[in-house]
Amino acid sequence: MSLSVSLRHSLPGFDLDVSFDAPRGLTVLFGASGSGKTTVIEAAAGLLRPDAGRVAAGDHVLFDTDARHWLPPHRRRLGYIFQESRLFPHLTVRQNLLYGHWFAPRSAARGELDRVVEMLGVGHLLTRRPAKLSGGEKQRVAIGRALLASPKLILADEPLAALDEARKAEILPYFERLRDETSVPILYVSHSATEVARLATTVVALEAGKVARQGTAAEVLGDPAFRPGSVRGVGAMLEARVLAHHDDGLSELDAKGARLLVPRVPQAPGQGLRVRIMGQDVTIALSKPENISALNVLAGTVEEVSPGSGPGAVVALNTKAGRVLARVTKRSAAALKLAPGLPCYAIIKTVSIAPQDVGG
Amino acid sequence: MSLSVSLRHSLPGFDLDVSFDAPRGLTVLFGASGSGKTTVIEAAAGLLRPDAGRVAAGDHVLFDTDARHWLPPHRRRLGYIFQESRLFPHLTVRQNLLYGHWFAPRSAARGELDRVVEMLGVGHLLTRRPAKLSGGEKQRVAIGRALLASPKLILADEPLAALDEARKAEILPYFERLRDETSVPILYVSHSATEVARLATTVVALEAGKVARQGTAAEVLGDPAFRPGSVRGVGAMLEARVLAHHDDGLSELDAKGARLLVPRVPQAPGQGLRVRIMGQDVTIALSKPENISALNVLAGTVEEVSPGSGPGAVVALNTKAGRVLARVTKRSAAALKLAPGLPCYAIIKTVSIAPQDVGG
Amino acid sequence: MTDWLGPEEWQAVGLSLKVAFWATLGILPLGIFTAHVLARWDFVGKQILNGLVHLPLILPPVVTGYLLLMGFGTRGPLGGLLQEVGIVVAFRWSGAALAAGIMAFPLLVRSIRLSMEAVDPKLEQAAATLGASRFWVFVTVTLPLILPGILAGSVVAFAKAMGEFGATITFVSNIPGQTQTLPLAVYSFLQVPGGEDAAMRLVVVSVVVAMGALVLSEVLARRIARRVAGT
Amino acid sequence: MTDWLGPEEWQAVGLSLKVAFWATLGILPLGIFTAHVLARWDFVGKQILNGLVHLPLILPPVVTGYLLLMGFGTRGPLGGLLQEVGIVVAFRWSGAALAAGIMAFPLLVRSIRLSMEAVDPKLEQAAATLGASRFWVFVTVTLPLILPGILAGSVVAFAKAMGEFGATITFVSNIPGQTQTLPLAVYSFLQVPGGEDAAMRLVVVSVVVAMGALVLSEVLARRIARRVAGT
Amino acid sequence: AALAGSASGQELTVFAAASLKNALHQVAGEYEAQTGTDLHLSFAGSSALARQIQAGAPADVFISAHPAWMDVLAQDGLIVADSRFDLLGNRLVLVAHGVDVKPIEITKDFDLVGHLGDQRLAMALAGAVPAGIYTAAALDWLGQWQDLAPRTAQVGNVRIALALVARGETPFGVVYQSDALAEPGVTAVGLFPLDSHPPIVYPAAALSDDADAERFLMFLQSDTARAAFEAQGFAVLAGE
Ligand SMILES: Nc1ncnc2c1ncn2[C@@H]1O[C@H](COP(=O)(O)OP(=O)(O)OP(=O)(O)O)[C@@H](O)[C@H]1O
Ligand SMILES: Nc1ncnc2c1ncn2[C@@H]1O[C@H](COP(=O)(O)OP(=O)(O)OP(=O)(O)O)[C@@H](O)[C@H]1O
Ligand SMILES: [Mg+2]
Ligand SMILES: [Mg+2]
Repeated sequence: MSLSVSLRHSLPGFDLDVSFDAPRGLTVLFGASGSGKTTVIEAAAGLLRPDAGRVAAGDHVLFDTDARHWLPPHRRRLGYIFQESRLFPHLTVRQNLLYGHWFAPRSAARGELDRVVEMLGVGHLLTRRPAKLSGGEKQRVAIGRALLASPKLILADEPLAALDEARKAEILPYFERLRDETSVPILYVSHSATEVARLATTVVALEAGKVARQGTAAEVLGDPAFRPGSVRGVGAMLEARVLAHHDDGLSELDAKGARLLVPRVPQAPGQGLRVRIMGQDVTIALSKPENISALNVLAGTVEEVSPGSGPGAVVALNTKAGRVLARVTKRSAAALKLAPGLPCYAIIKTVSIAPQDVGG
Repeated sequence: MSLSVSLRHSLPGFDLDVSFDAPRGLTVLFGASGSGKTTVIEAAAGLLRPDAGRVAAGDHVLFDTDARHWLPPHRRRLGYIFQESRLFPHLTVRQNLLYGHWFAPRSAARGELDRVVEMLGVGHLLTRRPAKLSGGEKQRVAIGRALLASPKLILADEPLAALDEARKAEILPYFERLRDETSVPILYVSHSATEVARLATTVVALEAGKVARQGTAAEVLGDPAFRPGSVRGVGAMLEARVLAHHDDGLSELDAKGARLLVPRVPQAPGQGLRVRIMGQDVTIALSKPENISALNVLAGTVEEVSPGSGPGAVVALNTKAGRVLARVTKRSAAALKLAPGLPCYAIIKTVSIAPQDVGG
Repeated sequence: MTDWLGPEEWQAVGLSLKVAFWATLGILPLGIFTAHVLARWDFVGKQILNGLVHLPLILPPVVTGYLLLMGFGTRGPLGGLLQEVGIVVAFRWSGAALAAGIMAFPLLVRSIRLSMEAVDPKLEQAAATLGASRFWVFVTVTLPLILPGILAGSVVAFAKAMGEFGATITFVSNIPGQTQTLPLAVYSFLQVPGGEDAAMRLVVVSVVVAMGALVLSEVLARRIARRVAGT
Repeated sequence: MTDWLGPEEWQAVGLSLKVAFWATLGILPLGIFTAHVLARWDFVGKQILNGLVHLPLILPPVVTGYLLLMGFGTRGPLGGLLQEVGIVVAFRWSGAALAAGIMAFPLLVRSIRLSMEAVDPKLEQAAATLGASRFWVFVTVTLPLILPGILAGSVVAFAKAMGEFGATITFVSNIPGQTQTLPLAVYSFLQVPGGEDAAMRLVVVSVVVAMGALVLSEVLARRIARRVAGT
Repeated sequence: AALAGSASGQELTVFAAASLKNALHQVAGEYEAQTGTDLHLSFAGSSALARQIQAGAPADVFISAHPAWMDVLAQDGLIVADSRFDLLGNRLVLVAHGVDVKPIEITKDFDLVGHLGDQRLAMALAGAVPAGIYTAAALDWLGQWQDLAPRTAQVGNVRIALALVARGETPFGVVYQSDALAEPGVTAVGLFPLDSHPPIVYPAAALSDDADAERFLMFLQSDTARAAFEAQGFAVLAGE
């Protein structure tokens, strides 16, 4: 189900004017601190009544000020993960988790609770009250509570910020499954380029209350001008298909005919997936390198060289597998005489393709 | 001033038993969600009275249960950045920032406020109350409030978690300066390997309430067995000195005789600094590569190959510049016949050395 | 120790407990509702409602009793209405409970309202996003969080109801076994020379009873608070 | 309109205001302190203190007045002590203020205590880590955060003080210009034939005054709350 | 002793039973006009006033609604013994709801219980306030106190008892004659015989050897005062 958001709201000293349509899937709201992400989410949740606007998830219109339509929050069927957990202090973790369940018309199966508890690693905390949880534990329970409400729209405000890498790696696939296996639209605030790359169907970048950029994850991430957070986040996305899983823990992918080796992926052979290749992980060579530890070497031609304001430049390469972005120094670009049309090789280390960069 | 921590405390279902000594500088507490980081910090702050233990910053003994010594929190001269901001709702941002100032015996200069406000980018918020701030804005004010209290010990519990990359990049150098230019010990909780690498003098890794590993940042990060958060965090640290700044935005460093090119660093020529080389950014080649965009190629010999549980292996290389860790696939290690003693080249892209990996 | 008090006095003790108990219980639902209205709603005339609630505190009790008599007496408009549904309050213990309840009402409402205003609306919002309607938010979030305030308010109300004198004697007079509560008995004793001892014995009984309720409520409140605070 | 009430009645109005004002102001510091002790300290005998505070609520007002008379009368032990430092409360307006203050005390303490218990101790901890001693934490964090509760408690106390009758008439008698507050004047009128009209006029005056205080406090409380909530 | 600030004897404080308010106000006005003395009148229940006098109240004159409290003060030596006299008398009347009620002659044969039916009799607190004490005695004299006691509605004072009858909450009530006169909604249907209860007297006494107090007590027995008291329905005993 698609998500359609259009909002105007004035706060003293801050004006929000945001409008975007996103297809089925997960929409990441991206932007600096104070750019208005939470304000958008709160309006979608009905906790803030914007001056004007309309928010709809498919044909489920949450509100429309023109049509004088306003669903109260409890009729919006939401799963809202707040920026600051907001657990109910008088309820145990289990009761917190099941709170939305009480009000859901069709109840999620019992197995659902167990699965979510398992994924979040909060099984040993079920009888505790929130005051006795650590910061990350609270946040995990808050995630579970929202997911278990059988929502028709998931609103996630930096759900993973308080978690360590290992824990994030366990929870990210769950959001992927939600995105792909259900039709529930997800509006997801994140500062992390990794999460954007891995999860986003659509990226909406906010700047001071306005939409600065919007597009599919591939478009936005493939754009050399897009700097999610910092220049380090530049990276293109390739569509691929699993060919085989090898015994040494590597998976072989086919990206439009090009072969890629990546650390074992969960998808079965034949299944499609997408792989993000970070610009900084791509080395450009003019001759095919030999005796090198990097396993992936893609032949291609230079399409575009975009010098940045600093010492670097982003080079777009046209390879068989698709567009690949490489970040190199201006010095190297000059030394190698990189220019549109020049044939070259993109060297990509297998290990630099992190699990979180590979997603369904 | 050194920091000495020794704590025993039992909570229902959780036992903390932590003891470490850290030299002058910044000590990072590292560990999964629920491993006891906040508990350690709270004990140091005096908000939790541990069953037994002692915490001292230099000769400023905060408490010592054996000696029946207990300084109440307000006499500990702390700058505590809480995991959940805890701003005073009835005070404006300015009043929040200056709160500790009222009680500090020697007052920080007025200029200090302006500098911190500038660094945190909260100048336009000074007359607002916390309820009107965004999540990241709150966290920034909380950081400022702690720093402006002229503390003798800074306790920072994931201070940057809620912030975007750009904002983090602005605040990190401030912590570096605090670490290097003042003698105030800093105890800093972080989940981010980047922050560890950039800031830590000492790293203390916690696991389920126990110290799992402890050492200088170089030791811990140079240890192939250390996996901060995920295997992606593996990376060694090199000590270097600035040789020159070039016009194309690069800085030339001297690492024990080896030349390194990195994106422009703030240090003046002649000054020392440290550079973190992430394992996944190092490619190993048997012959010296030509016509390649990577600017740094260090000659060395293989010292150790540690296969991981997955498809990868961490290879420790002995180079002129010091120990470098490379992450390669087991397949490549086999193909290149990597074994201790083998001469090889470490290829390191300049751009992959991020500003946050270079620190004073 | 039973002859420490005469049978009539023991009756007064029992009656006082009954009256105070039912007065408190009776005003509780309306008190919670009123507190909710005052804390969370916004409407014209809110100040008037607020004033009405506080009236029994401001008026001399005799006046309150007198007004009750006008309203709820057998010939009073409300009394007539009640009588038609079979409830007689005039000269009955139920009338004493009514008087005590009305006198205690402002204290109950204030306590509950204060607690309610301290509940973080963000939690109520969170509940709403999870599908709870206004009513269910109230029942599952607000109500449990204000339990300490309800308890505190109830105990104050109970104590006030145990001590209420002026409105009660005016409204339902002093009928042993029906409306002669402890304070009325104490008053009677104090009116005649030499009655101080008997009065003080009764005072001791009311103090003991009310203290019991007080301590009980403190223990309960502490338990609730500890649960929520997690310490 | 000045002849709507006679000079003696106007005197009662003025006196009531004076008595209620000073009663409220006088118990405020002790009330805040007591609430703090009850909310945040832990010690043996806390329940006893708590009980003592509630005593005036439980006791029939006549008894409270009687005990005050015994203690603070010119011949009472405390009265004698006060007299030595030059303070006479017996049969003076200051005595009426004392009685009203004591009767209002439990209401004040309860309000403040409830607010205080709602203050997040985490904020107080944060203040402590920033160098604020217990005293300063209280002054700079707790106190501003409980202002609404203090206000609410003060208004209830003021209303109660305006309406106090039983303890006052028993303790300091009913002397026009000295101790005859509004409720006492109302009482006097109601004791004799034909006094009802005058009594009702006085009742109207007390209601108007108390409502004024009430509305004022609501407006103030709302302003404070809005500031803090940031809405 | 007078109130603080009055060293000159120009002020006089009188503690009087609350039911005397109207009459004494009138008398006081006259007295102040004649002598220039500033009179402070404090009206409350006799028990409260007596206790206050015991506790050192700055009163110069006490007028009680019942001899018992005056006796207590006398025992304590708090009154000037030879200044005491019975100032006023009163009668108990049976009042009925409504204006057009047949008078009843109250004799020992009068069946009040029967008249009440299943309703109550309004009266002041038996055994506590003076009117209640007298009423209980009178009903005892009728031989019906045992039966009537559970059927009474006893209130704090006579005025409220009267109000109960006036509003029809009870069909009958027993009140002072002085109160019954002024109430429009009730009819005084019968006067209790004088011997049905101890004499209702309001004793007065000076509390100090003060010439002003003496003078005021004298004034209370003057014709001016008598007229005022009688206008309120009291019988003036003094001077007869
Ligand atoms: N009051 C308590 N009673 C029982 N267990 C507690 C209590 N407070 C914390 N814990 C437990 O102690 C452990 C350590 O908590 P702590 O807050 O120190 O974790 P942390 O390392 O800071 O985690 P995070 O990164 O999630 O903030 C957790 O497992 C938590 O559940
Ligand atoms: N009640 C308010 N009054 C005035 N300004 C407000 C109010 N609430 C929020 N703001 C401002 O609106 C802007 C957007 O806030 P919002 O919470 O949406 O930011 P955000 O993008 O979620 O930031 P963060 O990443 O820091 O959470 C901020 O600049 C904030 O200061
Ligand atoms: Mg936000
Ligand atoms: Mg923590």
